[in-house]
Amino acid sequence: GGSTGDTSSDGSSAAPKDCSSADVFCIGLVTDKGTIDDKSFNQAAWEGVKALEGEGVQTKYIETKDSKDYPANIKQFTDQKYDSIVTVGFLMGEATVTAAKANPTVKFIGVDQFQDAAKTAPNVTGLIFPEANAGYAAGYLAGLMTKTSKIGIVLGEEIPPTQMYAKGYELGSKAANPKISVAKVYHPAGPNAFSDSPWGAGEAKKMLAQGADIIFGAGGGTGNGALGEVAKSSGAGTSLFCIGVDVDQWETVPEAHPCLVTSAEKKLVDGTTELLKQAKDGSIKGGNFLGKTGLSEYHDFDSKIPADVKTKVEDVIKKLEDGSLKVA
Amino acid sequence: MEWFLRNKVWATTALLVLVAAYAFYFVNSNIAVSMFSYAWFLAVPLVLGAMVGVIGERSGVVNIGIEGQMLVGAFAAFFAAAATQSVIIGVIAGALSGIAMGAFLAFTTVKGQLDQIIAGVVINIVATGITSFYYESGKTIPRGLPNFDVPLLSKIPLIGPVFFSDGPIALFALVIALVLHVLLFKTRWGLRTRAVGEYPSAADTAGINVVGLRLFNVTVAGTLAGIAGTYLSMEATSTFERDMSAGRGFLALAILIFGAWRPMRALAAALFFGFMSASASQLQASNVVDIPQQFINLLPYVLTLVVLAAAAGRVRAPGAVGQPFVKGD
Amino acid sequence: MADPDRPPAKDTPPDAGGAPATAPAEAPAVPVVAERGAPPPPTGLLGFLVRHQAIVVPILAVVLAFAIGAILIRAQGFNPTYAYQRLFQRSFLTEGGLLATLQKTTPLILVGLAVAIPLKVGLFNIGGQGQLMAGGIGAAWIAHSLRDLPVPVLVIVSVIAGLLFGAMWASIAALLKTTRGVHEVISTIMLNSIAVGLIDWLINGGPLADTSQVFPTTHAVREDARLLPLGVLPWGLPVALILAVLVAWMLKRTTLGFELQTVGRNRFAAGYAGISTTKATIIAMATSGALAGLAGTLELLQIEPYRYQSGIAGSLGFDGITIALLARGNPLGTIPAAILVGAMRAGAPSLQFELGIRPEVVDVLLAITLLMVSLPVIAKWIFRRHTAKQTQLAGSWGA
Amino acid sequence: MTDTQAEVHEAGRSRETLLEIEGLSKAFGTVRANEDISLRVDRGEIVALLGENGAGKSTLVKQIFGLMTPDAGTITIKGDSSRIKDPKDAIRRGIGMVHQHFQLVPVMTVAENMMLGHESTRSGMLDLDGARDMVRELSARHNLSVDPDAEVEDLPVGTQQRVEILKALSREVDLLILDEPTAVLTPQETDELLGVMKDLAAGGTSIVFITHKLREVLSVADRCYVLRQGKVVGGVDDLSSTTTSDLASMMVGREVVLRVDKAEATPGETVLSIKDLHVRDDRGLPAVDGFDLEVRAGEIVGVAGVEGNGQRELVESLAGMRPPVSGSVHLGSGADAVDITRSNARDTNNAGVGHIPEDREKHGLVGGYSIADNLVLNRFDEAPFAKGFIRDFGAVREYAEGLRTEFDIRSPNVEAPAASLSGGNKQKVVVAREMSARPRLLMAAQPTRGVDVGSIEFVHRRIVEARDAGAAVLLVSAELDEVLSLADRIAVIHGGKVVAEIAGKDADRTEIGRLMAGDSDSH
Ligand SMILES: Nc1ncnc2c1ncn2[C@@H]1O[C@H](COP(=O)(O)OP(=O)(O)OP(=O)(O)O)[C@@H](O)[C@H]1O
Ligand SMILES: Nc1ncnc2c1ncn2[C@@H]1O[C@H](COP(=O)(O)OP(=O)(O)OP(=O)(O)O)[C@@H](O)[C@H]1O
Ligand SMILES: [Mg+2]
Ligand SMILES: [Mg+2]
Repeated sequence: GGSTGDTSSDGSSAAPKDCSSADVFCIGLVTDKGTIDDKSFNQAAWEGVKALEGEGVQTKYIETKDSKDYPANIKQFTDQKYDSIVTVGFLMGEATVTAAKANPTVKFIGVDQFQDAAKTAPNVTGLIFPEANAGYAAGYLAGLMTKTSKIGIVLGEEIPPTQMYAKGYELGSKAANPKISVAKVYHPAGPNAFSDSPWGAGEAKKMLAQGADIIFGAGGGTGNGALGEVAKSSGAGTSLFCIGVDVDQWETVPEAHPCLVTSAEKKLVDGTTELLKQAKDGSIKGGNFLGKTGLSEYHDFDSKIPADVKTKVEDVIKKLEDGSLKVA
Repeated sequence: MEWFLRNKVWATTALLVLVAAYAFYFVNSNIAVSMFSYAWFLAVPLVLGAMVGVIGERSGVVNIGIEGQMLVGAFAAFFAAAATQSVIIGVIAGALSGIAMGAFLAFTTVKGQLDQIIAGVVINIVATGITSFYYESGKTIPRGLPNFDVPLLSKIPLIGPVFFSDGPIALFALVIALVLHVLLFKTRWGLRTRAVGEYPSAADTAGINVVGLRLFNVTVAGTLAGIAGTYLSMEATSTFERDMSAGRGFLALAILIFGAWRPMRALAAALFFGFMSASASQLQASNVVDIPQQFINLLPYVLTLVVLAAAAGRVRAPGAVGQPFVKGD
Repeated sequence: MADPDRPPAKDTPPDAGGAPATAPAEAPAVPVVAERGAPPPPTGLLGFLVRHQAIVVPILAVVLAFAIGAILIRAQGFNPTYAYQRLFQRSFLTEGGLLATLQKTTPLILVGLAVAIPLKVGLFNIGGQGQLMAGGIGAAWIAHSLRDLPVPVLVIVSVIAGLLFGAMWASIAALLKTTRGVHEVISTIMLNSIAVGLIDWLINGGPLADTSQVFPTTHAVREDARLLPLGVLPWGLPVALILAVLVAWMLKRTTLGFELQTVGRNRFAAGYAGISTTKATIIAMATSGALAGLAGTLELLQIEPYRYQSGIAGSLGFDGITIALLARGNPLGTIPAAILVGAMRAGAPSLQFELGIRPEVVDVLLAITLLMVSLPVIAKWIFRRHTAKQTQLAGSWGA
Repeated sequence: MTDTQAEVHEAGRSRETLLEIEGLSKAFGTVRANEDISLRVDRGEIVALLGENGAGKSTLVKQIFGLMTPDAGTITIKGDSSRIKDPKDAIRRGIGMVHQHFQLVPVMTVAENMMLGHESTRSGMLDLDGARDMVRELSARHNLSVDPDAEVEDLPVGTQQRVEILKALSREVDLLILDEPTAVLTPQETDELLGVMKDLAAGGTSIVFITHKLREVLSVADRCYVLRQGKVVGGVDDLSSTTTSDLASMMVGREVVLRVDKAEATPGETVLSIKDLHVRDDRGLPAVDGFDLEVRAGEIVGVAGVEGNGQRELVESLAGMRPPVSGSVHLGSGADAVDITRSNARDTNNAGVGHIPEDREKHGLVGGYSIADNLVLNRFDEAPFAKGFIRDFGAVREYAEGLRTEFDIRSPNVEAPAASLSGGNKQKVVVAREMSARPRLLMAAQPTRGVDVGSIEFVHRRIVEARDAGAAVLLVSAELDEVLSLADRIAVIHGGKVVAEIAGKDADRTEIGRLMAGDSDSH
């Protein structure tokens, strides 16, 4: 809790340094309505920031409690002459561009913020991910692995990233197994759509009972609930599997280990770090930066997944990356 | 028979529902069982929450802090279990935190005569605050509470797999609703509790310790809220998320009123709500109808209002709810 | 209000309890009712404090709450003095902070009123959230679809739309109550969820969505129709202040206010006096809905990004309950309550920025404040027998 | 016949002392509700406590029952003078009490109420059958019939009072305290109760009896104490040679005219005509069932009947608070007649109907409002009390001050909350409001229930004055004496309809009593 904030804000340097000085590169991060330890994109972006910590770098974050505070929270950093500011989540897109226009020397990195050339500012770089590709790869894997030809996906609120994951997942699974049926549920909209793990668990339970054997949990805490439920069921890891989302959830959701074959990952940490490095050495460009997506490691399941499945999936991922396979 | 005549409407409805459920079961047992299980899975915390409300309000104390009590229960259970790696200690911690929250409500309102709604709001704010403040990510518990089959009962078609093959807290919720019904309407404690909540001065003049009984009831009811929270973090899932109670405490309040302040009816109301959610989920997942998921997801809320409006007739809250009892003075 | 249908409880003895010793005929009209139960009011400083205890007690309570908060902050290893200093310096002494404080104060006053008014009629409105959302979406719809109107007209019709949508949403609960007897606590809880779902559909690819955006949102209010702050003063603040005063005046001085309060205090006597409970219920709820709807409208018109998107309501609906309770149901009390909460919320991010304290600490502080302000023992402890009686808010539950 | 306290104490020393109170004082803030009270009750004795509203009678007995703790003084019961901690303690020591305000849980059955606090159980479960048997047995023993399975809120008040009495008797009692038990009883029920009291006393139970009805005191009490402003100001130890007016003047401290002085009525044109009225009660059952009656200007028509025969529904329906099922109600006669059958309360009031409601706490007053606001409760939005929709507090206060003086409402100012008034003064507020509008028709339902003799005298005088000023008055009262002394014409109601109409001067108490009981063949 408080200690997280404590160590992070004073993390690299005991006394705050003067960010206007050229010797110090200051990086600020504003979270989406969510917390820095959300086991998902806020946390991953922050890890991406921390990767730069070292001599001459100062990092700090602010957690947003009310989405109407975005401009004010960004302003905290610009007032202190931070050199680069990472804003997380598409909801902050407009606030980021507005702030960028007011502070043309500050490099802004907008995670999950698609930059429209007509509206954006030159000092904003949108770090965006083709979630549909990640979903497709996950779906493809699921389609190959399912024994029942029934799989499920448990989502948070219906927003663009979840929609893209779902779409990719459905298409990917169909590509691997045309007979497959995919059960898909979105959480009812509302402030708890991404933290309602019991709901996610209930949905997973119902899907399993109706014959699904692979469940993709794609919606923050809500999706994690689904992963946990599969992990608890008898047959987890032998006949029932689950797939995580956004980051390698093997690291963040240990209770899912019994079933977690992989995660449909947006390489958030890498993407953030990469862009920040560019910002630091001045090579960063405005516009959109397409981050990498893919499947994370299989961890304990590495040995349990048939080799031919692995190669087919790798093949698909490669095609998705080089653009020869497009998720319609 | 006599009982049936006195409870015609309810008994008939219950019978019809049962018949319909089994008809559904014989048409497609797999879907039926999974939907009813889902309904019960979602209903468990609502039932426990509603029981917290039943005990409190029947004794004359409004509890709008159920949401916060649940959240703290979930938090305490999970982190105690994570710290000690013992599920048992987790459950105990969840229940104890519930007692603490119950005692807070009891002592501030019954002894300190704090406005009951304010006390509830304070609980809710503090709960979100501290569970978020002291939350630590990356903790795990060895495993959640396991499901088990109750001998014989779990063999009953439909009812068995739905109600008697779950975890201990789900079973507890079922039992507590029945037991509380009996306690409230058939025992000395129940008679006194109802008297204290309806017309405390009558209870007082009959030699009943109004303040003591209220303190006891509200404190003990807190345990149930703590257990409801434990269910969320240790039985339904094996994790704690910030705000994971997700409005269930407020829904439980609605269920309590829907259930006319009676345990069995609240159980029925929670099951109704759960089943509507199951229907919404089923419609969404199976993709049979092509309407936006938002509309499907509104089903439980809209139908609850429709049912309440159709079943007109005011149900009355316990008479003294919300009012502090000041002895003689 | 206590349900007057039930026989009087002993704590409010009807005949015996309140009655002063009736004087014998030889000495007519002697015993002074005001004396009953209270010794003669003290003079001097204590007298001043006693007479103004409605103000003194909350101030002392806030001080006490902050003292307790200081212990908690210290326990976290931070310097409480510095923390408070940063918090309030930010929210009152910096331009951006003050603007944020006032921007947050505006809707808080309105949603506070939306809870306070029904309390007077014996209704508990948990539906501020849904009503605010309904108002906000209504305004967003009108502001976009009539965007070719002249700007002042556009702003006015958008505001009216917000008021009407909020009022309409609240009236559903009122009508369910008056015609079908559905308890307002259930209906407003359900209506909150229904509003969330319906609006999500509207803005998430539905008819009101701005499809040029990748995320669910309505179209932005056209630029010249946005209510940009005048320096640090958001447009809505004077409106909210005037409304708080108007509501207080309405309740105290108008015949309508008398009707509403009569229903709240004794609906049987209201029926006897020919005052309609139905009318009072509908008016109170509709007014509340309109105020909450206005809050939603102002969040749309005066706050970046001038769009209706999912975070717009935040937790304002529930904050309204906190504000109304902090204000002890008094409409004018919502003003200081909203300023306090607004300032704490506006200053919270800088606590994290400067000290690294998690923003939730502000919520805990708020809860302690509410507790301290409301605990009768505090007033009793200071004023002993001179303590003024507090009205019980929770009584509205049973009706 | 007014003895000093000491003399009262001297009397009847032959018997064992059951209750002895010495120097008892109790204050609420500056109000000295009881001041240095000493009294004694012997075994098997019925002692009456008399006093005006607010004299401190209830406060005194509440201390005996452990509901309040005395500030000073001792209460000795059967020689034990240790503090009575709470009602439980009092019950344990053999005290039973029937409270001034019902202490029954309305939503529970009679049997449940009876067992509350001393429930017997069988293997952990409430023994409801046992409780039912106990109720039946008790009600047979004391000849007070009640249905053990009826829910209390469905019972007429008289029956509820029976339940209260049986509840007090359901435990072994040596001392029975009855705080105004007859206020809500009909004459028959009162006689029934007085009979029970005599039997109990004969069996050795002592009774403390509080009432405002002096006739009852003379008929059952052995001795009496009179309280005024918290002090015992006297007592009578031989009630056989005392008259009601002696007692009344002792209580009030001046002469009280108990008989209503009124001239012969001179009825004018018809003001109210009710034809074939049918009204349902709260449960939807027919309560008023074909009621016909005419009331003319300048006469008082009394409706006499056993409570629960449709009187309440009749009055509520006439007042516009309960829409009738069928029938008609007209105000005025001939061409000017206004149909008020379905007018709401406000329109009815505006048409010239004043209504003193049966339950002043519930319908007549808003306790938290000032006396002034209560005095304009149904006229707050009319000139001069409001200009447009803005209330004019000055005009309200001025008007209220006028009524306060005119109607002798005992309060220093009109800003005091109505809840702070004594029962009698509350009733004066209602009477003042309704009469000051000079209604053409005044309906008074149980206008003196629970009110002390001084205030009764006042209210009665006002009603007669209204009649003499030309108003038509409809008096509904369960108090047969009240009807007999006030009414110019008496309509006996039974089963929701008029079973007989009798001229006031021809009325005979027993005859009317028979008619009220539904025995209509008797004439
Ligand atoms: N499964 C149920 N669903 C809904 N309501 C129920 C259910 N079971 C009982 N109830 C309601 O709860 C109330 C009390 O039920 P219970 O079974 O205790 O009957 P009872 O009236 O107390 O019986 P008795 O007094 O004969 O012992 C009844 O109003 C009944 O309608
Ligand atoms: N709980 C209380 N708090 C404050 N004052 C009280 C309380 N109870 C009684 N009093 C006051 O004490 C005085 C005596 O009241 P009490 O009820 O004993 O009168 P009473 O003789 O029983 O009158 P009545 O004939 O109307 O029943 C009154 O002035 C009353 O207002
Ligand atoms: Mg029953
Ligand atoms: Mg009394």
